[in-house]
Amino acid sequence: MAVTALVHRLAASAPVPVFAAVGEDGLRAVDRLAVDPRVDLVASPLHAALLLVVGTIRDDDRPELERLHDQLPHPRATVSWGGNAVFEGEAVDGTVDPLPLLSDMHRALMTRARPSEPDLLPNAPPNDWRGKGDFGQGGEGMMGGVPYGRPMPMTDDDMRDGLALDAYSAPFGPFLPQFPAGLTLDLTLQGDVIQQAKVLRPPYPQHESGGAAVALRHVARMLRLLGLPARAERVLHDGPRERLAQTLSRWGAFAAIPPGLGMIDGTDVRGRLRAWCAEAGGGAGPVVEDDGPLTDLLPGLEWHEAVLVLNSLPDAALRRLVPVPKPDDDQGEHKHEHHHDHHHHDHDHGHGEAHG
Amino acid sequence: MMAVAAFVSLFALLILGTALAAVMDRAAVALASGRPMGAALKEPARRAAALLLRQKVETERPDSITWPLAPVAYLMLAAVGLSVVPFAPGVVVTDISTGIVLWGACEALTVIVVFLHGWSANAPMALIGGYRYVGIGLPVLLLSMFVLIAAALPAESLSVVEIVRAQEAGLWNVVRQPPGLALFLILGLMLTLRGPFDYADAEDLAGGTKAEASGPHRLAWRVARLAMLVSFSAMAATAFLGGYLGPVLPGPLWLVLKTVAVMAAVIAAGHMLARLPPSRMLTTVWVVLLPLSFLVLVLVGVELLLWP
Amino acid sequence: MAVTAADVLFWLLALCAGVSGWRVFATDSMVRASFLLLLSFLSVAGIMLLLAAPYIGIATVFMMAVEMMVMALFMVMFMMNPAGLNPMMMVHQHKLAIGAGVLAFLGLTAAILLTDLPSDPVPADRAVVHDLGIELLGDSMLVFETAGVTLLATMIGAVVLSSRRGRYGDADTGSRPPGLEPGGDPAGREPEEGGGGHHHHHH
Amino acid sequence: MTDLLAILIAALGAGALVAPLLLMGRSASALTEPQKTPFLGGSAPRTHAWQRYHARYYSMTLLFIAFEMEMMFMYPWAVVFVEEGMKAMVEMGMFLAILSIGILYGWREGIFKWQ
Repeated sequence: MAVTALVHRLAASAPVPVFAAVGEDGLRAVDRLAVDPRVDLVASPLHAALLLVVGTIRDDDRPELERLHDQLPHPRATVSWGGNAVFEGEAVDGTVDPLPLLSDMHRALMTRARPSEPDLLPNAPPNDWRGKGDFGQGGEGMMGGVPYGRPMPMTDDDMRDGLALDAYSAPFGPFLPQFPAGLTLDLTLQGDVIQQAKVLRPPYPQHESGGAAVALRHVARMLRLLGLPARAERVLHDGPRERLAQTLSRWGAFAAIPPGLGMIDGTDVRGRLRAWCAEAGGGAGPVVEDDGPLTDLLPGLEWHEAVLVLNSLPDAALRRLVPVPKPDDDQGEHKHEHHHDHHHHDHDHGHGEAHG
Repeated sequence: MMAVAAFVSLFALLILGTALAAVMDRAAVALASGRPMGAALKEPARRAAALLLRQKVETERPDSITWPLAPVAYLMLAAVGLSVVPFAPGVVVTDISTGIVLWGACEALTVIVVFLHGWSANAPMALIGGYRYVGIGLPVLLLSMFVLIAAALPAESLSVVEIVRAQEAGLWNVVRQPPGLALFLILGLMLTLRGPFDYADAEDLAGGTKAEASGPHRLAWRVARLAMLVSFSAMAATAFLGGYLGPVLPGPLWLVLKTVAVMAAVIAAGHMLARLPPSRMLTTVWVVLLPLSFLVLVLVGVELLLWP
Repeated sequence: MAVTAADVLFWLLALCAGVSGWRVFATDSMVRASFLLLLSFLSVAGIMLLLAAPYIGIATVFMMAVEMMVMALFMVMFMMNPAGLNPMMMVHQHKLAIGAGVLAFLGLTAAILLTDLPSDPVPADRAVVHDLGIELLGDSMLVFETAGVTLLATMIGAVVLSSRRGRYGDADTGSRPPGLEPGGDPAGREPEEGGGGHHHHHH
Repeated sequence: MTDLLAILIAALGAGALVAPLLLMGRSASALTEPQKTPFLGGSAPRTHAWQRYHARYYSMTLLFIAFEMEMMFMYPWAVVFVEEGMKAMVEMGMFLAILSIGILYGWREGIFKWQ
């Protein structure tokens, strides 16, 4: 049909929606890709057609990468760019521009010339629930069991207003685009306020020496999080320059950040953004000497504030502030979640025992 | 006859306006970011086609009624909001005597629709987005009530048709109460989830309420957001810029031109200012913006007493 | 007697109001329950429009929209299992409830059928909002002012009761749940269980 | 009645425009369990996201409701403002005073912050 053909042709020429999973030394490449109009770097895998794996991925993160892959809607494909984690799809060397390949693959997917990649994980619910419980939905009583495959969040105390409501506890990362690449945090939230934070995996080292270009990319990332993605692109486009801070104040970037937020060493997020701006103009960047753990900084912050704090820190300082977790750390920590005190391993799907 | 003309105008403005809004949106991104402008014209259609061809994924246990309903209801509210706007003298879908109250009701229902879109996915990012949108959206509703009441004062009526008529007899409201229009634009940002008031679909939540929406569902949500922009702009053009009033050109054309101007202003405003963390914004709305809207009302009141 | 379009609309809206009102008590999700109730109110608002009461009708939509939104927030906050993932019964004491329901229905029906309701059709184009405004600034001024002050008292009362931070420190300082028996242990969750969240250790 | 009909037609017409989109996107392949996992940056959630959500602005919503009710009186007032002149102006002062006291008190108690 003519209409179908037209839709396929239009779709094939659309900007390529890419979700980037950033590994070691991958950030610079992704930031460069973000300003290319032929690519649409999306925030959620559900908005993407291509999964781009940039840089080296830790073995620990493979299950997460596989889950990410499966979250992409069909038709989908994977491209590995200068990394190790090729489970499927195509691979290009880190020195090569991946854009022609991305465009070709997207075109092929949209015209159905290339088959969509199948799931990597087994097609099984996180816990077996079908046909269990009184109503066949896997639940027991009011709050118990695993209705539709997962338990419900349980009541916990709140650190801010003492209203004990349900706490949502989950691992966030390692490929959450608004977190530093690779950082995996075990967060307990009440509403959108962080109650507890624990580092499961540190961020990937990016081995960047600093300098104006790196600082500029930091400024751009902060601007994106402050709701100014187009301005962020403009800043990158125009390149390093002086008096960047004045421009940012005109956009209200400093006024938007609460004073005193994420205070380390007498400098808050605002101060660090100002220092990034100075560095982009040839001055000195933010200095973060303190080595107190990052996890003490996050509790009590609202989500948006927490994300700003995380992205205001230089790569090296961030890695210093993140205590390296001991291997058996995962096991003993979730005692308070008495309803599912076994640890969810990423591989073993379908075991539904041990639920109260 | 007039009724048919009104319905045709409504759907024509809604459909064509949405298409234009999509193009303007891309053009604004290009302009603000320094990308080449050339692609802006075709890109919306291409992006839409690409979304149409992708699969619609659902989460493990969503609310499967309210989730797909949210984008549909959003678009319906845009149409109902537009139904009180007169396209020319006598050409209006409904000249209800409480037009601005109906518009306010559409705003309130929009907050609910966005909340439902975030709630229904049963996913953490979407949930946070939906909830914090409600926190900001509700007080912004009060702002719009005040500025619309101020716009209705000279007309001695809550009917939108009467508000236009009063502007024909006297001054356009933008001259009488310029801060009112500025405050009303804030409502536009809130209703269409844009820039500094985009608490629902923000970047820091990986797309917020739309984080779990894929394929055609995401397209429907995008279309509804743009349609709401058209509806809001037509309302702002009518309440503050005289609607279909204007010399030489025919009335409906004036309305379209003014609507496009307001659309451009809202889109530009979305790229203008940084977004505050929700807690800070909540205080700003109640302590700064709301008292400002009081002032607008007092200003218009005093003005009407002195120069009736 | 011919069936008019208004009759058809009335019955459709009445049906929608009734059915969505019933579904409020038949759904497991607090959010769905809140917004089904809203749907019921929207239908009633439609009927008010049919009755040439545009202000009350649209104001009902407006008010109920924001109120049901806030109600949904609080329902989700304070009800266990707010999304109804495990099915539950929203009604209790069935026999009593059915009896009371039937009785109320019969009583109201009787009242409607037996009352000699006055018939005073209002022309659809009557300026009701204007009349209401004159009334509020005229004879009913005192009622209206009293309502204003009452609402101010409501605002302050709501803030006093719900806000934790205040001028004189936290509202819940030293508070503990009342005992099940006089002088007994606090009711509700056991302290050990509630404090379990603090067992985390820093590294 | 014409008002109601017109509103309903506008709403249903607009709904019909976008509703077909929601029937699309199913054909390609069936949904699988890993696809349905909510997005957390690759990690799997432990529990459902639906919870007794701690909306941090709950005190504000209570003030908001009372505020909103007060404002419903303002619509009829706006219609007769010009006609009643000074009397309505004084009335407005009363309105705004009540609302301002509400805001000031709420501000002092810190309800416009995330609790």
